[in-house]
Order: sequence, then structure tokens, then C-alpha cells
Amino acid sequence: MTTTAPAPAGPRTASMAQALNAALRDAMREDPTVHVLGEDVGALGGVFRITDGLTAEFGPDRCLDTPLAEAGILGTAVGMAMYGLRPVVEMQFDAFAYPALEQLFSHVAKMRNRTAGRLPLPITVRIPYGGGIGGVEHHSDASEAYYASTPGLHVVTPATVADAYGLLRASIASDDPVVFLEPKRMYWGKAEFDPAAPVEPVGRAVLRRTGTSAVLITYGPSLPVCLEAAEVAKAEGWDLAVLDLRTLVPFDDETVCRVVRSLGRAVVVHEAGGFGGTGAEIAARVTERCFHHLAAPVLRVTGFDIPYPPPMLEHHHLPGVDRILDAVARLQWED
Amino acid sequence: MTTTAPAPAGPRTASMAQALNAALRDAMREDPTVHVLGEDVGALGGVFRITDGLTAEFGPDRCLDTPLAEAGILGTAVGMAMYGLRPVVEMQFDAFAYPALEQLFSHVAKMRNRTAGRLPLPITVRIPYGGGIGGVEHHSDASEAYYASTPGLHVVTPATVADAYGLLRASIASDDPVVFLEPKRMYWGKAEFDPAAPVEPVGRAVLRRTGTSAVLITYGPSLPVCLEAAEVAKAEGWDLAVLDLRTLVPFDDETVCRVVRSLGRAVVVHEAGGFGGTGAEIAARVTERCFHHLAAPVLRVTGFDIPYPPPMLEHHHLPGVDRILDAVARLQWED
Amino acid sequence: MTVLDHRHHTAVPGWLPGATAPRTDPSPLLPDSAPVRVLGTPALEKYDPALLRELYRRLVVGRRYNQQATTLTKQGRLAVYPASTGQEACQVAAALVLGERDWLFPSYRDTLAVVSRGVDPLEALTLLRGNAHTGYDPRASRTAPLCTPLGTQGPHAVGLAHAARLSGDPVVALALLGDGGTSEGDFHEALNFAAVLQAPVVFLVQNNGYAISVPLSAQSAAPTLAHKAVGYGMPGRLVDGNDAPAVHGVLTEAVERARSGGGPTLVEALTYRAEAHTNADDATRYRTEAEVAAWREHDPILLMERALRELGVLDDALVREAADEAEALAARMRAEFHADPELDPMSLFAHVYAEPTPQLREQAARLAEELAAEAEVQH
Amino acid sequence: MTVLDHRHHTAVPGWLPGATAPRTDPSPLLPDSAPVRVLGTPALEKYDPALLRELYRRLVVGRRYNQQATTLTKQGRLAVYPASTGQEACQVAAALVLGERDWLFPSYRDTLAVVSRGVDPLEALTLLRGNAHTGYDPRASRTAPLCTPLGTQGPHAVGLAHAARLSGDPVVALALLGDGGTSEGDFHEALNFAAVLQAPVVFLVQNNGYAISVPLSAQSAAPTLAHKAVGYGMPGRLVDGNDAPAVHGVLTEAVERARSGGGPTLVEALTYRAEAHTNADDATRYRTEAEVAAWREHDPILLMERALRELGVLDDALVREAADEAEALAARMRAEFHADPELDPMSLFAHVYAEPTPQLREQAARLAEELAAEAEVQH
Ligand SMILES: Cc1ncc(C[n+]2csc(CCOP(=O)(O)OP(=O)(O)O)c2C)c(N)n1
Ligand SMILES: Cc1ncc(C[n+]2csc(CCOP(=O)(O)OP(=O)(O)O)c2C)c(N)n1
Ligand SMILES: [Mg+2]
Ligand SMILES: [Mg+2]
Repeated sequence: MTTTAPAPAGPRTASMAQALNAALRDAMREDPTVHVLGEDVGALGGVFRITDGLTAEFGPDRCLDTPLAEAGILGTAVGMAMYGLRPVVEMQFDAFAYPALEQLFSHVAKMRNRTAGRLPLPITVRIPYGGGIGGVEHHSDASEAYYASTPGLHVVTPATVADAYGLLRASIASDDPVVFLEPKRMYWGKAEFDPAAPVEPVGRAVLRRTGTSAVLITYGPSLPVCLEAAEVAKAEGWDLAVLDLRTLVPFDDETVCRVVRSLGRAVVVHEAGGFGGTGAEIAARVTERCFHHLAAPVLRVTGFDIPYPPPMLEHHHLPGVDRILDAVARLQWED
Repeated sequence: MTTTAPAPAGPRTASMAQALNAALRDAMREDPTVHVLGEDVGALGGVFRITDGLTAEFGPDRCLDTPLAEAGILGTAVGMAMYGLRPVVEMQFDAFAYPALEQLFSHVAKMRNRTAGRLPLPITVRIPYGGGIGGVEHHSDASEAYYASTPGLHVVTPATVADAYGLLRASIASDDPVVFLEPKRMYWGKAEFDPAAPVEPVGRAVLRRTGTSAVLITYGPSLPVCLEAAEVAKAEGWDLAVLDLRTLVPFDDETVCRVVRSLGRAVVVHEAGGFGGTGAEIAARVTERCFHHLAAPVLRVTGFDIPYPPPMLEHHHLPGVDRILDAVARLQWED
Repeated sequence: MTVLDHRHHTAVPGWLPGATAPRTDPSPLLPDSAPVRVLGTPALEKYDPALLRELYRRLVVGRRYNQQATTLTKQGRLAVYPASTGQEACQVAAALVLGERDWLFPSYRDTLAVVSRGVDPLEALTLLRGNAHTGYDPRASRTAPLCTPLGTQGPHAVGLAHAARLSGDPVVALALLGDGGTSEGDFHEALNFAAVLQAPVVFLVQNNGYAISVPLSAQSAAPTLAHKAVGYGMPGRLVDGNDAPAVHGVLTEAVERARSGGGPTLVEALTYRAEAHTNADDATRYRTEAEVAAWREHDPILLMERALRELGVLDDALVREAADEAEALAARMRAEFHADPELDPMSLFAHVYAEPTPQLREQAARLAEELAAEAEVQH
Repeated sequence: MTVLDHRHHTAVPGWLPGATAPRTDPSPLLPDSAPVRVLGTPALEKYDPALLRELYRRLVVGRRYNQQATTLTKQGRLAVYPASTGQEACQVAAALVLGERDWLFPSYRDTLAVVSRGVDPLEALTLLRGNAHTGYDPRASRTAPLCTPLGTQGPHAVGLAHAARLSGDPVVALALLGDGGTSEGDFHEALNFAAVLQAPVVFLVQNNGYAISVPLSAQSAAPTLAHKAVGYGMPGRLVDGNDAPAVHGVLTEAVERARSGGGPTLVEALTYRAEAHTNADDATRYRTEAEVAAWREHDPILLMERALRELGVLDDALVREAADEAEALAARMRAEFHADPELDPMSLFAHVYAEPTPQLREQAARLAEELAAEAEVQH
């Protein structure tokens, strides 16, 4: 894996990994209470190099290589936050955050509430999630539903280089705990971005592509797939809008419902399994709020309800352009 | 707490706690590979007395008081199942199953799949769940969404004394892992039941009350509330059907859709928070499959999206008859 | 003063770790092996009489607190109460060894330690009364919320102590755990992080012989729980947990070591849960009256009284003073807990996030409507 | 034979637990303290020459296996390969000490132990090749799936051993873990359950100095990882993990103790990860060439060759035999892994449950349609 070179100031072309690294570095420069901790975040810079160079610049106390124990890492971060620090925790892979779920569900998500607001926990938990990189089992789970269904957590997931920087900065600045889900297969994709240019705030969905036929509602790793599908759909005579949620909690009902009401047809796309996935919540609430504007049921295009497949079979599991277009075709155009 | 007296054979009046105890005892009598393990399941008989008398009858090897560590308990059960035993694990309360979530998600749910069917894990994980008993924080979580959204697990939850016995027997007999969610506030309610009388199989929803106006779709602790609501609704001129899902995974699309299509109006009721709750999946899939039969959107009546409240406030959180009737009233009868 | 006699203890069923292996002074096995006092306080003379009187006073008040809370529970004024009766020496010593700016990380059974630290019983008991989760201000009282998920407060104590150390702030964190809690993975991870980070934290395991119904022998096969320190490279101490001056002495040593950069210590205090696990528990199902009776001989207040009388430190004035303070506290508790607490249903939404989400605002509005409607009906 | 010299080791940076404390023979601190061999095998003479030859043969074949798997990865034939190069003594000894009916619980790095047990490389490597999760039959081979979530296989080994013991079946379970894995809560819970249940299980911690980039000194402050045994009341053993006969000896003792009802043992084998964590890792970021070079002096095969020559056990015939077997294995691996594996997309639904749910049947039907459509296009 290559080095995530220290980010120059100002507008630049950068990969999402570099943007995340820049966000951490800038946050640590601006706020001495920001501390990074996790496995291999020090000399190695993390297995994805997101923390590259932080220990060199800020020292091992600010960017700490912890012992190998996720509950211990998150539980230690809780104590650090109780003291007044702003910990940013790195979980190495999605499935390796599971040992920390008790700390997350019973303490991180609840501490502010159980202390009547006296003990907020400004903790950001960074989790590389999802598949598409040929990872072996336990390295590709799309685990967002566990977090999104837990009151007390914000759940944020960027799908662009600019959002990677902007949303991570906002998450670290938040006084509430944030589960920050990084679409690991997008780490290496590059784009122009300017750290100084503000992004839409946490909690706001953004229309990545306008359209007149129907809207694809998605987030994180599925955004590029949806944009590609929208391109291909033109040939079939469909002009598809693409909406990037960016934040699963809090959910942007206002924007989502505005778009759905105006178009009357929607497909939700994510790579996690469909059953009990976040797509269910999106489809259910959109239907509750926009029922009489819908020409067809809100359909879902998701991964199958199976454990994540081995690398050589994962492409059969992940929602692709064809499955999205099939769903669009089922939006009862004849009506 | 009182003793769960050994169950006599044949038809009887019993509490759900007694029926569950009888199911364990009968399973252990019939199958020497059935082993119970957990915290305080021995001499104490479990904090809810569900395992009362099992160590006395079968000895400590068959009903084992373990050290206090839930990941260790479930992980040990995995190894026992690998050897050929049929472990039944008791988690003491819903939130205390969280330390075992990594074992559950990464091993229990996946083992059959990751070994191409060569290493099935016939493990039943019993979890008393939900509120309504005045429990202090961490003792009343409705955590079913975490399990229902995890492929590889069956998720079963009884709402009657007969089902408590029948579904637990079926779950223990299953060659797949089952998360068996026990509505703890129903433990002490008594009813007539006959262990010899078979119940509908796992995976089948049952209509507890027929009706002509709309259907309340529910499960576990919310069934009595829905039945009461249906009674009260008569006064308002609504004849409500009540459907008890009994099993969240696998989901009984057939029965649910048949009922919804015939009535055109449905409300899903559960006490877990609404956002990302199982009600979202139910509403989404019913809408996908029955869209043109729906006179109104499928509505949800759930707990709030908050950490479980302290005992003196929990009744404000739990869905009650009024909230259910309000939702029924919003089913656009004027249409 | 009275000495714990192990031959006697081995006679107590269900108490020992491993039917065969009797507990012995593990000093030689413990690192940094200053002799581990398990046989009671050697030279009470070396203790400041003022401290001994203070410990006595707090023990007496603490016992009364436990009795009153238990009574309030019987009267339905508390939802549930896990009494620390019999463990008062650990509870008051834990409170007394901490400085103003130090932090305490209690479990659900440690409300006496919280009250002994100065938190009002009305605030310390909201969790068990059922009107609120945490009733006191953790920052102001430097006391973490009562922890129910076992072992999980261990890493919190480590993180706070570590953060303080990084800031050059001489704060020590003291985490209270039970014997059962030592089996949880979080206990292991907390001790390992503490040792690796050399965090100024002290872990006090109150080994009261049981985790609800499970005896120590089914919880651990270690010679003592203090031996667990060895595997983390930190000092371990075993102390008679019913000997208040001994507990105070061992904890003071550990706190001072932590404050002076010497890193964490694991202390095992041998004590006994004199009451059932909680009022909801039926202890007769899993332990004998003989065992309970044997431990009455080792009651922390009994031991303290005997010792102080021998030393001539205990005069009638002190006895009366302590008794009066205890009664005053009990009276205040009766008065305060018999009044119904103020409850605000809308508080359910107030602190889920810094700002309620749009979804929570909708839900709060719905509840507000319901409450208004109910109020209507009342008129 | 060559002896590990600790003054030399202390000169090796990043390797020791705690910058200051050099590792010394911890025998006096370990319970059941038979001398813990950390300084190499004392009396090789007492070993059966046939065993020594067998160990040598397996070491040579094992090294070649690691080299070939690494090459296949460079050629894109494996998705990823965590080499056990430098740890072959632990890998082959672990395989050799187990009886037919015993169970092995390997981690992702232990495919050599799995192959050395008799599983075909083609089946042992499916996880890392990417064509399937577990390629072998765990029941038939008495080998659990390669475990990736660290420490989680510990409780599995305990449960299986416990179940076998209850059935009067003389099975022993051997769990392979890394130094980093000892920090996980599951490691703690596994050892505690094993000791309390007196389960016939052996925990072998291959301490190769690193958890990816994190040196042992940042992982634990314990004098040795073997010391962790003390806190569970089980014997701990520290052994030169590059000394194959020594590892074999210590494991054999532990397996026999377990089989004869003596309960679990924790064995720490001091070894070194000669390669990067995996082919995807860049070890130059966190360790020096000097350190790697120092450890080449202690290469398990080097040590074994020297020792056997001294004993006169190593003749040219054995050297040739081992080399031929190694080459034959490598040739077979090249042939087998250069062919593309058979893949069945529909297998994704076959084993999620004993019977596919109605939902999975629907989803399988949809995929089948897609595949049929694609097939159409191909024609
Ligand atoms: C993670 C977790 N599992 C289970 C429980 C349920 N529980 C509450 S108290 C208790 C026993 C605790 O024993 P111990 O740690 O010795 O503390 P003690 O009650 O003796 O003070 C158990 C099992 C819990 N609170 N948390
Ligand atoms: C629970 C968990 N957390 C994190 C990881 C990611 N990870 C894979 S290997 C590794 C290092 C393991 O080190 P060690 O236990 O010493 O074994 P070694 O790789 O040295 O053989 C880590 C952190 C994991 N696999 N599981
Ligand atoms: Mg206890
Ligand atoms: Mg290692």
C-alpha cells in the first residue's frame, strides 16, 4: 500500500484516503483535544494509511497504537472523552468493530442521555465498511443497519472526496458520538477538492444528479454504481435522479420526500443485505410520508440476505447497474 | 421470585415461564445432547426461573453455571455444537447479550455457510427481551432488529404460553442457530396449554383475531396490547384483525400478504424504536408486494427512537392502545 | 484485631476458588511483592487515630444507609436495591482514599461509596428508585454513572486516567468491580491497557464470594483474583476486605503509586455479600445459613469496634456521634424517598443528542399532544 | 545446539515487552514450575532420532510451502497470504503432537499447521485464494476453519474439549493464537472457562513479536505472555519457538496433561515473523533490517540442521528426501493453483440455512435468471 503523503494546503486532487488523512491532520492541528487511537494507526499509518504521518507529526500520545482489543479501545476512548478529550477511534475493518458493540450500544450511544446531558461523548468511530476489494471473510461486512437502528448515535457515510474531508471534520467537531462509515472500496478514487470549501452539513442529503423519471436513493459505496446506472438508463429513455443520503442518522426526510414527491418513483440502493437493512427504513418512511405521490412502490436493490461471499463471488452479491435498471423497469411505467 | 414447579404431563394451566421450563426439561429428557449453559442457570434456576430444577434433574454437566462472560458462554457453546451437542444458551437480559455479538455475528450466524454446510451449529440463544417490568437501564432493550438483520440466524419470539413451549421445542430441534426472544413481561401470564398439542411451525404467522377493517401486525410483547386495542376499536366501529408473526426470520410473506391484500389497511406494532426497527422491514416488504391493494400506507406504532427510559417513565415510551387506535384512525378511511 | 483464619474459611462451603486449593497468602507469587496483608491489620498503632475514628464513623453510617435503603425497597420506594451490607469497609475506604479531583467508577452495588464520597442519597439512588438513570452530575462529583454492564467501566477508568496523565493532571481513577466482573473480557482489556499505558488507575475487586448465585469456585480457578495482576505486569494485592484500615492502607499505597507515575494496581478485597444479591433474589437457593453465620463473625463493623476498643480509640462519644449521624441520614432518606419524585415525560427526548433530530422533534410533539389530551380528560 | 542469548535479544529493538525489562526465564513465577525451557533444548539425546528426522523433514517441507504460497500470491494466484515463514517450528510441532481424533483450532496464519496435519493445500488455502471460505471438511480433518476474528477461536476450542470430556472421549483441542490475540477479551474468557471447566485444551501463543506493526512492548507489559497462565490457575510454559524439538516437547507434555485430566496449559512460543504481516504489508515502516537479520541467526531450520548434524542424525539421504518432498509439494501447488477454480454462484444460497428461507429462494431464482441471461448473451 502506498503512502498517504501529507496534504498540501488549498485545492488539490486527492484520493478519499488522502482527504480523510488531511481531515484528521487538520483537526488535530486545530484542536489539541483531538486524539486518534486504534490498531496500527501509528508507524504503519493504519492498514489503509488513513492515519499516515500523524504519529510523526503529533507524537504517539496524540495518535496511539493500542493493544489489540476493540472493546478496550472504544472503552478507553469513552474515558478519554469523559475527561474532556475528543477521541477518534479507528476500527480496522467492519467485522472487527463487533467486539466493541457492547461499549457502543450500552455506553457510547447512551451516556449523554443517561446523565441528563452532563456527560456528552464527542467520539468519532471510524469504520471502513463494505466489500468490493476482494477481502476475505469478515473484511467486507456492510454493517450500517446495526448502527443506524441504535438511538444516540449519528451515522455518517461519505461518497465523495470532498465529503470525506468535510463530513469527517464535522463528525470530529460534533459533541455527539458519530459512527463514521468509510466505503473502503472508494479509498483510492481521486477527485479535485478544496478543504476550505464547506460541504453541506451532516444531516443533509444531496442530489448528485437531477432527473425527471425516478430517483435512486443511495449512499456510500453504491453512489458510483447509481450514477453509472443513471448514465446507462438514458439509453432506455429514463432520466434518473440520484440522491446521496450522506447521513443515515439523522435522516433528511425533508430533502428525500421533496424529491420523491416530485418524481413519484424511487428505488433505494445499498450493498448490505435487504432484510432489515437501512433500505427498509427508507422505503417505509418515504411511503408513510409520500404515499399518494407514489406511482409505484418504493423498490429496493440490495445485496442478498447472505453472509458476505468469498472474493471470487462477491460481484454476484453486490448490486450492479443491471439490477438497478431491472428495478427501475419494475416501477410500473405503464400506469 | 417463586419456583417454577416441575411441569406435570398433559394439558395444564401454566405461565409462560413454566412452559419454557417444561420445554427445556422435555427436550433434555428426550435428547441427551441438549445442554443448557449460562449465568445462574443452576441452583438458582435463572433469574427468571426458566431453568428451575434442571441441574437437580440432569446434573451440572447438562445445566451449567458458567463464569460471567457472555462471549465465553456463546463461544463455548459453538465449540460444544462443533463436537455434536445441542447447546441452549441463556443470556440473562437483552443488553447483556451484546458482549456476545461478535461470536453471534461472525461465527454462530456464519459457520454453516463458511463451511459449505459441513459444520452446522444447532444452538438456541434464549434472550429475555423488552420492557414493561420496571427494569433499570440495560434491562429492557428491544434488540430484535440486530438479530433479524443478520443472515444465518433464525429469530423466533413467542407471544402465547403454547407457543412458548412449542416454538422453544422447535428451536432446540432446529439444526440452525435460533435467537429465541422471550418477552420478559409475559413470563408470568398464565394460560391453558397442552404440550402434546402441536403448534404452527417456525416461520408461520398466526391470525390471533379475525377482522374486516384492517390488520394489526405484531409479535411478542405487543400482541396483548394489539388484542386489547382491537377490543376497544369495536366501539369506534373498527373490526381489527390481529396477526402474530411468531417468527421474524424466516418471514411469513405468504400469510402476511394474504391478510393485507384482503383488508387493504395495516398497522405494524412493536415496542422497539421505529427507526431501523423490524417494523420498517415489514412495512417495506408488504408495500412492495401489496402496493395496489393498499388503501393507505402501512403505518408503524413503535417505541420512540430513544434509549430505554427509567422505570417510572417507561409507560410513556411503550406503544399503548391509544397510539394504536390513533394510527388506525390515520388509515385514510375517508378515501 | 481479629484475624481471618483460613482453616476456618476452608470450612465455609462454596466460598473457595476450587474445592481443593485453599487460599493462602500469595505474596511470593505476586510481583513487587511487598507482603500482601490477608491476615488482618498488623500494627493498628501505626494508623492515625483520627483516620480510625473517621473509618468507624463512616462504617456505622454506611451500615445504616444500607439498612434504610433495604427498608425503602420493601416499602416499594426503590425499584430494586443491591445492598453492600457486609462490604462497608470496602465502600467507605474507597471513598476515603480518593482526593477531591480523583474519579470513582462504581458499579450498581456501590451507591454507598458514592454517598460516602459526598453525593446526596436522593441523587445517588435515582437509578434504583427508577425516576432517572443517573441522578448526580458525574463531572461535578468526579463519579462516573453507576455501571450495570459488568466490567465495562474498567476501560472508562483507564481512559480517563490516561487522559489526565497526558494533561499532566495528577488525577487517579479508582474502578470498583466484583469477583464475577473479573470474568468479562472488558476486565482483561482494561487491565492490559492500564499496564501498557501505565495509567494512574486502581482496580478494586470486591470479592464477596458470589456473582448472584455463582460461587467464586465456579468463577475462577486462580489461587486468588489478585494473581491476575501477574499476567499484566502490574502489582497485585490481596487484602481482608472487612478490615477497613487494611483496605484503606492497601488502597492508599496503590493510589499513591498511581499518582506518582508508578502505574496501575489490582487489589482484591476478600469480603462477603451479607444480603441476597438484591431484594428480588432468593439466596437460600444457593448458600447455607451456616456460611452466612460464619461471616457474621467477620462483619466489618464488629472487627472495627473490637480493634478500636483494644486500642482505646473508641469512646462512647464517638459511638453516640456515629449513631446520631446514622439516624439523621436514615431519617432524611425516609422523608425524601417517601415523597413522590418529580417526573417530566418530555425529558425522554431532551438528551438523546445535543440537538434533537427532526425525527425526535416529531416524536416529542406527538407525546406532548397525548399529554395535553390526557390533561384535558383530567379536567 | 544454538542457544537464544538474551543479551543479544535485548539488543534487538522493538521486540521486548517493555523497553526496560529484559525477558528472563520466568520459571520461579510460573505455577507447577517445572523449569521453563527458553534457552533451547537441553538434552537432544533424549529425543527419539526418528522424531527429530520427522521434525526436520516437516520443517524443510513447511518452509518450501511458505515460499511457494508467497510466490503464488505475487503471481495473483492467492488473494492474500500471511506467511508463517520463520514460525515453521511451531506450525509443524503443533500438527505433530496431535492424535488423529484431536482437534486443531488454527488462525489465518496457520495454514502450514493445517497442511502439516494432512489437509490438501488446495483445500487449506481456499480462504486466501478467494474461491471459498473454508475449503476442507472440519469434521473429517478435525480442524476448525481458519479463524480471522482474533481470539474468537479460543472459546470454541474450550467448548469442543469440554464436550468431548463430558462424553468420555479422550480428545484434546489445541488452539493457535498470536501475541496480539492475547489482548482480546475472548482470549481471557477462553482461558478462564478452560481452567474452571478443567477442559482438555492447550493454548499455543506464537509470540512472533508483532501484531501487524505493533510490537509486543505496546501489546503487553507482562514479563512474559506465559505469565498470564497464573491469573487463571493453569500451568504456563515459555519455550524457544524456533527450537522444534523444544516446542514439540512442551506441547507434548501439555497435550498429555490435558488428556489425562490435568486440565489446560498456556504455552508461549518465542518466535519471529520473518516476512511482512502479509504480502499487502510494508514492514519497513515499523521494523529495522537489523532486527530481521538478527533473527535469521535463529531461523528454525538453521537451528535444526546444526543440532541434528551435531547429533549425527542428519545424513545426506534425509536432506535429499526432505528436499525432494518439498519440491514435489511445490510443483503440485504450482500445477493446482495455476488452474482456475470451479465457481458456482448459486452456492451463495446453498448453506445459509439447512433449508433456504422463502426469501433466499426468491433471491436465488433472481440470480439464476441473471446468470441465464448472461449465458444467453455469451451465445
Ligand atoms: C455484562 C453483564 N452480564 C450480566 C449481568 C447480570 N448481572 C448483574 S449483577 C451480576 C452478578 C455480578 O457479580 P459480581 O461481579 O461478583 O458483583 P456483585 O453482584 O457480587 O457485587 C450479573 C450476572 C450484567 N449486569 N452485565
Ligand atoms: C477482532 C479482530 N481485530 C482486528 C483484526 C485485524 N488483524 C488481523 S491480523 C492482526 C494482527 C494479529 O497479530 P497476532 O495476534 O500477533 O498474530 P500474527 O498476525 O502475528 O500471527 C490484526 C490486528 C482481526 N483480524 N480481528
Ligand atoms: Mg460478587
Ligand atoms: Mg504476532
